[in-house]
Amino acid sequence: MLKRVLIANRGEIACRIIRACKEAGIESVAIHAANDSGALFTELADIVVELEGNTIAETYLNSEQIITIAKDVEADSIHPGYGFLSERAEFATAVIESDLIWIGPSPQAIIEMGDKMTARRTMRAAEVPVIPGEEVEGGIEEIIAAAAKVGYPLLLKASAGGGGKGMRAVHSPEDVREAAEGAMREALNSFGDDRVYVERLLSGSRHIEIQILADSHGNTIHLGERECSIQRRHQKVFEESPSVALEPDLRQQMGDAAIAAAEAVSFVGAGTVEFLLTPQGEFFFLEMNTRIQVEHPVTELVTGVDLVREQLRIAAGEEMSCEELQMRGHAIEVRLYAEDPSNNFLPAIGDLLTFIAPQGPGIRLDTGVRQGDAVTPDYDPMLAKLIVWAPSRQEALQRLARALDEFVILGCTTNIRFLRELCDHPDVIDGWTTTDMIERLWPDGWTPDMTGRILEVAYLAANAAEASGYGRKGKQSIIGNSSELETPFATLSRRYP
Amino acid sequence: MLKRVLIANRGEIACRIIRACKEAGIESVAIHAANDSGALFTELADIVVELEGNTIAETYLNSEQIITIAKDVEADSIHPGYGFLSERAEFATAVIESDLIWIGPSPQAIIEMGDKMTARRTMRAAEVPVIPGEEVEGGIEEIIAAAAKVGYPLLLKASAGGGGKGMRAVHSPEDVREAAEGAMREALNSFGDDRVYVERLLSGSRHIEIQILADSHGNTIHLGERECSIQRRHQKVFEESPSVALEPDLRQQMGDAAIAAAEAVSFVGAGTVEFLLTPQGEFFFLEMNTRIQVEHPVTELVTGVDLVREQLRIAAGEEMSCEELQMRGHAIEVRLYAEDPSNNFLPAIGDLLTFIAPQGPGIRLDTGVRQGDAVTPDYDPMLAKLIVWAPSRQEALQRLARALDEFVILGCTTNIRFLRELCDHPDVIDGWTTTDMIERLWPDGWTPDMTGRILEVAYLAANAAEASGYGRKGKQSIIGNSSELETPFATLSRRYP
Amino acid sequence: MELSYLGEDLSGTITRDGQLFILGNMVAEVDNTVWITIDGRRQQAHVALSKDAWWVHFAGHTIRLDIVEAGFTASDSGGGLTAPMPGKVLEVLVKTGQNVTEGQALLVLEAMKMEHRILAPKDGEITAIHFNTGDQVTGGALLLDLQTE
Amino acid sequence: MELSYLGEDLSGTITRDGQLFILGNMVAEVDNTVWITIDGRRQQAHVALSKDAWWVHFAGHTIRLDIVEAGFTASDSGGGLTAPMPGKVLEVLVKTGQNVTEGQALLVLEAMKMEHRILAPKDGEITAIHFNTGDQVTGGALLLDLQTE
Repeated sequence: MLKRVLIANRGEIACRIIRACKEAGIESVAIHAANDSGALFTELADIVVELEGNTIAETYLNSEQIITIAKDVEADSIHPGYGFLSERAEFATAVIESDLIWIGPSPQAIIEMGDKMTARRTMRAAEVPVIPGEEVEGGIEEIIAAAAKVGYPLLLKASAGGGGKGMRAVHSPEDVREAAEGAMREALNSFGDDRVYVERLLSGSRHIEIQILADSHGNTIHLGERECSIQRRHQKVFEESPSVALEPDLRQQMGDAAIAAAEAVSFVGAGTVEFLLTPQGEFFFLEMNTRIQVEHPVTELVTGVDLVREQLRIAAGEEMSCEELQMRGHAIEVRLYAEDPSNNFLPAIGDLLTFIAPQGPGIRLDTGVRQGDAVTPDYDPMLAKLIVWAPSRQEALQRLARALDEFVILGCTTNIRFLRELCDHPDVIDGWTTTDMIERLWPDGWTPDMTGRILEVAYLAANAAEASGYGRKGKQSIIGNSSELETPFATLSRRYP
Repeated sequence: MLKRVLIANRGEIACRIIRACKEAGIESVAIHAANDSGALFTELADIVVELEGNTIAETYLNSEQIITIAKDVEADSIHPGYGFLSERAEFATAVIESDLIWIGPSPQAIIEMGDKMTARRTMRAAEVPVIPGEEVEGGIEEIIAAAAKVGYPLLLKASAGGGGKGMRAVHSPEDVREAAEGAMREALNSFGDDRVYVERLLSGSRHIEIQILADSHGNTIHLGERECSIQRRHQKVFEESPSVALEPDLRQQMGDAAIAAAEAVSFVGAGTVEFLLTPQGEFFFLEMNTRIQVEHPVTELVTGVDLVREQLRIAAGEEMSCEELQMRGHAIEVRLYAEDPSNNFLPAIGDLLTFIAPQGPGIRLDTGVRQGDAVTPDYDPMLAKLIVWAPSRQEALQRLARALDEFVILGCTTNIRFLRELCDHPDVIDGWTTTDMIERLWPDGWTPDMTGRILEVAYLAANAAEASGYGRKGKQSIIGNSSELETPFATLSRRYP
Repeated sequence: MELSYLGEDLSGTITRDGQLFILGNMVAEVDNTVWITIDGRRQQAHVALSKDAWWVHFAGHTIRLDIVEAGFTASDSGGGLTAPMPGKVLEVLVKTGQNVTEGQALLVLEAMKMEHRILAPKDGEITAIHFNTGDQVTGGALLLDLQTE
Repeated sequence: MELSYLGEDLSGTITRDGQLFILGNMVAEVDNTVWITIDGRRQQAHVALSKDAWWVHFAGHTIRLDIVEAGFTASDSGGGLTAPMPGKVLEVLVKTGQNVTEGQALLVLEAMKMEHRILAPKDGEITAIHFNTGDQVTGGALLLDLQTE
């Protein structure tokens, strides 16, 4: 069994892993940049070490420093979470060469799947269908040439990419150069690798992914699917299991394809094989994530498997403890972002003056923050994940709506109301969920469905609170004369597409 | 479908029912006594009406006022929760006669099961085994005579009773008179009925109960068992499903007996048939609760059935939506009481200055309170229920321990630490859970397992906080000279058995 | 108190009667929290005060009301384009004196690991640019001036 | 500051070094919360101040430290028996002048719908009874006086 795990991550996933360690009787080590001092994950961990350095490259991406700390505190293993170093084969290699256990698949598997272009080639060899497109070796001109071959609309994707970074949808040839430059620059900034390739944009498709678990005793299983079609900026916001689009037959086929993909790279650990499912019922390999995923709780609630705990077992060389696949009910996860959905999902910052989570049946909250924390522009704006389970999809949507109504976050703009309206949308209720859904439903951008009555209530509440000295130390009033302030906030009604 | 439900209850169960209504698209009406103004359940409800009156009899037990309010606000139904009016047949009758839907079984079923002595007779007729004992018609002398027949140790129980009220364990004849007087007085105060009967005290037994669900279309099913053996003052504190003591065979037998019991009174709705299971494997009918129970979430997590939502369906005349019984994993509920377990579980009061609930996988919190609320002596000291689910019993105990460690309540003494230590106790881990467990493990009372180091930390933390002006408006110091204060708190180390 | 929502001024006459605040047929009370009574139904509102705004949560909606202080005038007809949040200027796409059309990209900002393009809200002329490529900007910083017709 | 835990006085010399408070090999810092460093490991403590006590949560334990104010003396050797919480006196089981033995029930109190028996902490004589059956008592109210040897 593992004894002391260093978590090379932050935020909600660090909390998730620390909790799994606690439950397994394993000590946890949190590392954090100076600007994460006092964050929730540092409160939960058994041992906390501050990283030197200011940038992400100097802290959470600093392999050398992290491994040195792991040795210093006598950790026996490293869990990378998702993002950051989780899919860097060199880091996995360095961890293993430092006599630490790497809680993840082999560096070789990471390399074969981590580079999206290599993965496409490997999958083609394993006869798993891939999206029509072109791998590109070269720069901007080669990309433009490949784009012409693939045809429009198309997607430019960073070969080293993930999480929507370095990705651009292009609808006509005249936009391709600017888009390719932006994608390459973002890819370089995010991954240190500016290679970009081209895929056909399969409109109206669903994003279906299969959870894989494999141990070192030769067992590779799949744990059913997640549908993550609802996305904005190519990042998932709403994830569910099971998918309304999968009958047992298709689930079986896609599960088998996912197992084949994993076995093609001798995969060990928890991973996800992502597919696009077209309206015609064809599915294409998109990529494999060789790590735990943001949306893993959806699978946990439906299958009853504790994926992170299984990762710890598998890394220790034990057999996974899963019994036969038993999917029950329906789970949905929504990602709570500090962002303004009425302003093209522009990230927001602020202080979490109030943070009241919903409670009661069927609710799970995986949060990296709590009341009193500040939301800064230093990291990804995802604050927390709210996951609900209910016996049926309809009841899960109703529960999610109830939970989002209860969720109170004041002091920072979030996408809660946007998510809440999704729950009621006929297309969501009917399961007509596709990757271009948000553009389809709100081609001119989303604005909250708010009656004038609500604004009047807010105006009255704010004035009453102000006049009563609510929320202030001592009673005082700052009521001024009529006129307006030119502040950054006056720009809130502007759009930055 | 129901349109508007009045909830004739308060606290966490009112919150639970309101949430189920919201999810089902039904409006909810909260009623509350003046001293519950602003309570969480009044925040969650769609419509809130304050009850007139000061005592519980004038408010939450005031059938007439409650029905008048229901008609006034045009509710179409009343959900009684547990406790209060939930098992008062006259109330159910009055509700039905006012053309409101009663969310519960028929008044006749309540009468037949609600009076414990009648229930014993009905069960005997239905050939369900009952605990050896004597029904008593008469007063103190008849009780004493019956006690002599039953033999010691024995239990005195209020015939109208429940929740440990009007119950006394008696171990020798010289104590029986004072105990009977106390039981009768408590029964009269709590239920307006001082009839007390006698049962043999079956030491070393387990409390096993079977959840029943029956609709008006003739379907009666059981949803497996809950084991609620760990009790203090005859009130459950730790409830789990499944029970380590039940093999599929015995589960089947007890499930069949429970269905027989329910069908004997033409039961419709959600109910629980309670049994004692002796170390020899015999089981005896204890009582049937004709309402939703405090510990119902344990069954919900293991079976995936939403019991309260099913109650709403059944009351509307629909068929229950449950599929075949599918028990998965293990769930445990602990009841968080405002009480001092190191002082014989004496109820405590105080302000919830800090109330931070645990988060993450497998955690459910059904709370009636939140940070900022005051805990008063007006009502039952149960603050909240923490329920965990995990794939196995061992993992559930580990998860519960983790969650309790995360739970921070400051400003009011609670039993959190007591519950936390239960998770680690070898007898709990081994499943040697019996109704006399707490007396067996801590015959001289429980005291926290706290190192001197923890006290030193607390002393340092308090002094540092004080000197820094933490938690005060403005910085000031109230550090006085050495000496002591005679306050109620100086009595905290005394015991009031 | 003057408040605005997404730049729109809010107003309405609120009267006070002891502990009660009245606006039309709505009544507010404040104790540990704020209670709003509409048509006889009393509901809780969560409120919090940040540096520049009152935040209100009511009936599942979260509303941010910016506090409008005395002595300032809004410049709807043009003026400054401010950074929506702290970040780094990746690219300046226009020059001083350049005429731009509504929707044209003026500047690319990197914040929270994403690129954001600042667009011209109206047709006009760029009269000043306050930052260069690579500069760090704070939230609310004036990036460039746009003179509109 | 003088603090007691379950009636036992706590003490120890705490020194202050800037923002740090030191007790033995433990160091505390206070910002938005309280941080305790022991053997190089920094852990968070949650603290809150109520009217009469500091509450501390640390490593899964909750500790209530009563604030001991100047000018009072504990009366361990006897004195008042106080109501542990507000309630109603159901029954007074002793008379003034009566000798009682340790553990003897003196009075029955009803609070939170349960009966609680107040027992004699030591042998002694009842010198005063301050309430009668049916009286409401507040938490901390002196119920009766017990003179011990």
